[in-house]
Amino acid sequence: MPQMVMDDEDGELAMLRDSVAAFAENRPGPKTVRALRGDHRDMDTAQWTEMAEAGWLGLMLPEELGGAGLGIRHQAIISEALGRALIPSPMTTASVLSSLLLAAAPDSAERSRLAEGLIAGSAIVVPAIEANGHLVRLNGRREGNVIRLDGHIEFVEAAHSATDFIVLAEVDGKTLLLSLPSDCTGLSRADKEGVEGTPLSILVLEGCRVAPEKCLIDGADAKTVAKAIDLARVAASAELSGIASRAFEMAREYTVNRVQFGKPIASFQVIQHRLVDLWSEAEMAAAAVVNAIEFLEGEDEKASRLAVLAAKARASDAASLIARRAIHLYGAMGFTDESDIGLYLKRAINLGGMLGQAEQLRRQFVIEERAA
Amino acid sequence: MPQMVMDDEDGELAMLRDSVAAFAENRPGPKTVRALRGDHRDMDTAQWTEMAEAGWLGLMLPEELGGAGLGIRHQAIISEALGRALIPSPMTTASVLSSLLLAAAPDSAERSRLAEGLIAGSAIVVPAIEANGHLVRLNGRREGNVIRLDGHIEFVEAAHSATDFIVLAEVDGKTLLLSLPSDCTGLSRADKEGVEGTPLSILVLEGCRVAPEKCLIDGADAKTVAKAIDLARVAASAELSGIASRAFEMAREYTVNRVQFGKPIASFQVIQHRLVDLWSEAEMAAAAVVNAIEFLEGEDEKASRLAVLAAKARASDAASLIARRAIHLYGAMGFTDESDIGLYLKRAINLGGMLGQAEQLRRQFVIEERAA
Amino acid sequence: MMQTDWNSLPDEEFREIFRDWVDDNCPSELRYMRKQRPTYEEVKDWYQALSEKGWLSPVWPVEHGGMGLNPAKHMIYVEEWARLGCPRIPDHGIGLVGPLLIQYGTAEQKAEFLPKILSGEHMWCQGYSEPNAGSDLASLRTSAVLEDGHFVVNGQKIWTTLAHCANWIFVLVRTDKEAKPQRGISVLLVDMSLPGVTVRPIANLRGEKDFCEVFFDSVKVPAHRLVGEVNQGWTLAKSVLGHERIFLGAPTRPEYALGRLEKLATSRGAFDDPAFLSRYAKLRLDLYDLGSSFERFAKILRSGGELGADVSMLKIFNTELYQRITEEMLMLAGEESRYNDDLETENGDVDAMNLFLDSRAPAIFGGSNEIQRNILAKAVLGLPG
Amino acid sequence: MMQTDWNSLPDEEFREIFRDWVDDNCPSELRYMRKQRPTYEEVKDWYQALSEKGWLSPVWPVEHGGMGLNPAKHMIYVEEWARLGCPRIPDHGIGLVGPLLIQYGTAEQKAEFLPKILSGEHMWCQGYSEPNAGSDLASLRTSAVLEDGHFVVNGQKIWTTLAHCANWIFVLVRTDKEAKPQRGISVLLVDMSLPGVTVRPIANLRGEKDFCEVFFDSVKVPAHRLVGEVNQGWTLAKSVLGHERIFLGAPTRPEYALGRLEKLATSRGAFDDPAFLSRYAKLRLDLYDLGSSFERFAKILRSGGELGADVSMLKIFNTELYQRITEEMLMLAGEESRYNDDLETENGDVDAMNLFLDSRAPAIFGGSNEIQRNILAKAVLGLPG
Repeated sequence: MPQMVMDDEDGELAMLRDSVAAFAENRPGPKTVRALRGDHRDMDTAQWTEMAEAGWLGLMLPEELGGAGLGIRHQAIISEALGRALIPSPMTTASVLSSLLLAAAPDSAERSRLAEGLIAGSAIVVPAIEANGHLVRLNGRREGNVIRLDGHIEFVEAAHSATDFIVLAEVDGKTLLLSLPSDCTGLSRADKEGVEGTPLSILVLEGCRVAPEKCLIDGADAKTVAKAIDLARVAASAELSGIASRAFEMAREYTVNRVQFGKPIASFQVIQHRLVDLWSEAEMAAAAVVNAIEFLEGEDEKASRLAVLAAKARASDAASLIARRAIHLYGAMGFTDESDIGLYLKRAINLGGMLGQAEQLRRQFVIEERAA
Repeated sequence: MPQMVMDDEDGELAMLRDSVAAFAENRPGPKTVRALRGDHRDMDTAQWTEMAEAGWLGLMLPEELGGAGLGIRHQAIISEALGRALIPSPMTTASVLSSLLLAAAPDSAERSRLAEGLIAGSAIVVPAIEANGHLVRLNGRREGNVIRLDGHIEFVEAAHSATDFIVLAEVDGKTLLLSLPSDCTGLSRADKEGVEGTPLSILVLEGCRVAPEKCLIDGADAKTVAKAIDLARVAASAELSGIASRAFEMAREYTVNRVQFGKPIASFQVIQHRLVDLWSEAEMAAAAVVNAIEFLEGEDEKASRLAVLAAKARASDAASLIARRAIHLYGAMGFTDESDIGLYLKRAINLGGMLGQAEQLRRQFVIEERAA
Repeated sequence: MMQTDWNSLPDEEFREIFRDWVDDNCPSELRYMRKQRPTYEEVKDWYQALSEKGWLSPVWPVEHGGMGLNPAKHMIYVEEWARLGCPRIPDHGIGLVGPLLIQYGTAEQKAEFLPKILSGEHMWCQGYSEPNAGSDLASLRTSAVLEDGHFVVNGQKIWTTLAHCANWIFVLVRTDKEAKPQRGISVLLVDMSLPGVTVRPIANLRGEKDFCEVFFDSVKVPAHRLVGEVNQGWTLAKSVLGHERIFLGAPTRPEYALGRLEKLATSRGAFDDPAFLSRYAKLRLDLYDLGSSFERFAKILRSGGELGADVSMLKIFNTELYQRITEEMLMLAGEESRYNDDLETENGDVDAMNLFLDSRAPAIFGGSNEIQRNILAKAVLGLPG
Repeated sequence: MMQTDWNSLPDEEFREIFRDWVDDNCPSELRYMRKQRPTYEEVKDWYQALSEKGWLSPVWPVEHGGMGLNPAKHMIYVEEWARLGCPRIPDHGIGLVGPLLIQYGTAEQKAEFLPKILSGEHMWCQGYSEPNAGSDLASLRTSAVLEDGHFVVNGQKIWTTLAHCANWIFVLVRTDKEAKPQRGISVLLVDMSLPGVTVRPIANLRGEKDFCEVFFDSVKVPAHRLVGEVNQGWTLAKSVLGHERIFLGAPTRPEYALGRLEKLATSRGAFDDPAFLSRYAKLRLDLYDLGSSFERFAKILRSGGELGADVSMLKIFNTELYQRITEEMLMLAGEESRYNDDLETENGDVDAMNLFLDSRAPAIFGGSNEIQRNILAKAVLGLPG
């Protein structure tokens, strides 16, 4: 029942929501999650192509790049719906963040190529510019015409499937945003198993050589990149909010149907109050994301920034808390791998840990607010 | 129902407990608290004399000083019982801490005089050596034979009624423990209203001159003083544990008797579980104090120290938490001044704030434990 | 007394007009009062200023002397009031009796009572709770028996806010003992100077006498003081609340308390302690997010919608956050938490203990948070049993 | 096999003897296993070493091949076991079946089964829970009908720990459908190789297959496999737990988890962050104080007393603390919380996610914490209704 409530006069948002729900009906998220995990695959590329066909990829790319030119409001609706349905995909990074980085770049052939591929689903463009809530800049050095890159970046999703990475490099005291082919010589990958059972990679660059036309932004403004990350945070928050809402609903449904001592366990007052608190948390998360969206659509940069930090912190904590409590309410069934609720918890942890953790973001909020 | 459980083969502890209960029957604690508060008095000196007659003052003073020479185990039983009955007195400071400081001092006429008065209740000997969990050393300077003292000490209980203060002073790089007559020239007092409605004072010393025979310890060892404070902390913890236990019982009794929607509110599952948690907290507090007592009776100094910090932290938090929650369970009645439960909360806060606050003591515990 | 169609103004224009006037006219010595519930005598100047301006009653229709604000404008009214630190005025007449009479009163009742509320001549209090009917209003026992054109009232009310400063009380009374518990209740308007009415103030944890017991000993209330139909009082009493339930969730108190916490923390250098910063950040963000959720409901009102039972989530979060903030304040205060007196800082005193004790109340009053959760479980989540 | 009157030794002497032998004989590669419930095959060497020494069964009387330890000595046994990081062995036979048979079994049953538990030939599992009888055992439905000297068993058990590695199961079955729910239950010993017994392992959150479903399809169990009287199974099943309930409250898991948290924190420099230090301190002191409370109950056992229902407070605190510690571990891990893999430190890996997921279980199993609170409310606090 909880979901983001936003004005939707022409019904566009509802349509987007429905389109994800229809998609999910034929491709149940938990089933995909289990399949990926079983095969140690990092993403479902076939589904990614279908998402491209549905028009969900590069939604926020401007029209001149072939995108839909839609805003974070529309993206958030899709992300929320994906979260509810637990459809696994690198949407936040390989669609939202990549799109915003490309949108921020000046016109170039490489940019057009990537944008086109991203929208079509034919290029899987994975940004690898951030870890632990902070930007990661590789060491770059000009060698004649080419740029030599060294360094490593942790926590990269979809690194197996990626066709291109987007990276930041420090070259001669300037920050460059670069496109990096995934088959670049000198680029290697070390995998860890992520909480969802799919790989999370560390990219290791040893003397990668990149042609000058791969440079997307020569002198990237930290603020521009930060803004892109903030919007990606809102997408992640919306997905987390969807997870929170659905996990609450599952807890509600399970406890309403589960009979113990001759009564549904949802009729016990302790369970009822706990459900009320979880519902309230899910509602708070949804409202926090809406708040961030509305500030981002306005003019006040500082207010937007704070609203984003708040939304990501709230949605991360709510999703994880609700899924944890839901597992407990499921009883022994919640502790089985067969039950989907555990998958919701694992995804909540995965998304909660990316682009800055709740506690870190809260402290950041207060520091930035007080710096006024 | 929760209380400290300790071996009591000869029934001594039970007798002490009963004697306090009998005392409380004729002098109900809440009534005394209200009377003191109404008159802005800092203590009930008549009751203090009765406590002396009961043999409770200077209980831990060694027999050669005329004391009972009993240990912290016996003191804790009295303090716990005083806490339960909410009998207000400066027991922790003006009996326990003073006794221990006097016990640590070498033989002297002044020491004997104070010990004798303390035991009889005729001298009210108030230690003013600590604030905010730390020792406070006054500035001392020798002027010929006498010692001149300057400085101030906050949070002094029973400063109106005190006949003598015990203070620490830094004189020529050495720490002295001194006795200070309350009518000393240059000694003044600023009062604040404490949470229980009785005064808490700031002692201000401006050129107080103290005769050399008032020096109780010339070169006081910080460890000796710290040990005295630790024992006082256990007394305070026991009193807090008594408050916690009684506040839990009051919450239990009130909710068992209060009928709403045709049932005692203690029959609602949410209330039941809350009561279980409060009961558990009270039990934990009692066990923590017992643990500290047992370590103090052993040989391991570091283990004792940690156990004391843990006990004070646990008992402070438990008493305050239980009283707060009890007020809520009382409903509107809990928010009235007529109900005694509010008095329990206020005393819990008062004792919880003295000799180091829970959070501070917990951090101290970890720092000292890890320093090993 | 100038009257305007306030609702036709753009929100921001109305906000500016209202704020400017309030800022000019609310006496500075009444701003940011320590007391949550001052008496009429204490805030009389401000009451009268509002009354003269015609701004005392934001929601009453214009024809009755109110501003006739729609919910959106009313929100602005409340927001600016809070932002400027204006004191709460005794508002039972304005907030409860007025709407009750406007909806259910006879023409005579309206003519008699509404002007006297606006003038400050009548101070009202609210006789709902009884000693054995706290959260459970349906079991109330104060009785009214119709005899010779009078209701004879016997019984006792409790937690009657500011009854000792009021001259009129509207009471829920049982007029039919045979009916089911929630039926058989009526609303009476009672002149407190009638023989048989006794008021006993009750001090609260902070030592203030905000609320009272009111005793009725064969008080003879003329029959025309009945509001609406006999035995329909329960429905009446519930219906007057309307959109104002949202204000139980307005983050006013936690906001004020967090400001005080920040002041104290700044003064004590606590922002240099990451442990404090971390706990403060949690509270700050909870307050911030409460604001976002409040805004969600406010938006519904602004767009002309009606609030559902779900709005109660704000009240729960709000009142529990208020408690957590004041608990943190005592923790920050260190040994100063032992003081009743306000704590000194370079920028004025901080009433830590006052707020801590005050924060015990809102989670209890206005329907305890347990009752709120019961209602949400049933009415919003649709849980069984 | 040497036998000694262990109970006559001073506690510390016993402790030393036991610890030294365990330290010498428990294979180092089995210490501090990641797995909470290893199978017999995985810990066979350790099982057999204990068996040969005669130390496999601490509580069984000496005449049955146990050590006959009193509760005080048993506590030492368990403490040292935990301190040395020895793995849990499959212990349903030793901990449950043995005591059951010793108390209620026939001479033949004792002679047949006890030696085979000690030798490791029989691995037992416990058939209590059913899909619709989780916390509510009284509603169990697996039926057993006596026909021609056999009980014919039909039904399903679930959450049967290590059933896929067991060859015998003791099951609660309903032998009288007419009786009140808690009556009419019996205990049967069932050879799992009998036709009609099927086992299906269930993976848990950590991907491990600790527990199983066990299906009974007209399984013919010889009548002499009944333990005790027919229809008295409920009483039997409850009575064997005895003083061992205290071990549900033993702080073993939170202790282990806090050690891991400390290791990770040291490696990440988190102790320099007062915000972490403050949260760590709370957890550390909760663990420390749980130890003090555990000690309180242990003292009762040591002095020959019996434990009351109040000992359940330990189980609640213990299992919730375990969760809080592992939640803090994920917070400390930062973005590394996204890993299933163990986290690397200079002093060995820390299994953060493994512990976090494992900590979900103890609050559910062994009687959920809600059930425990219900029992405490009634049995200890004497609350009404």
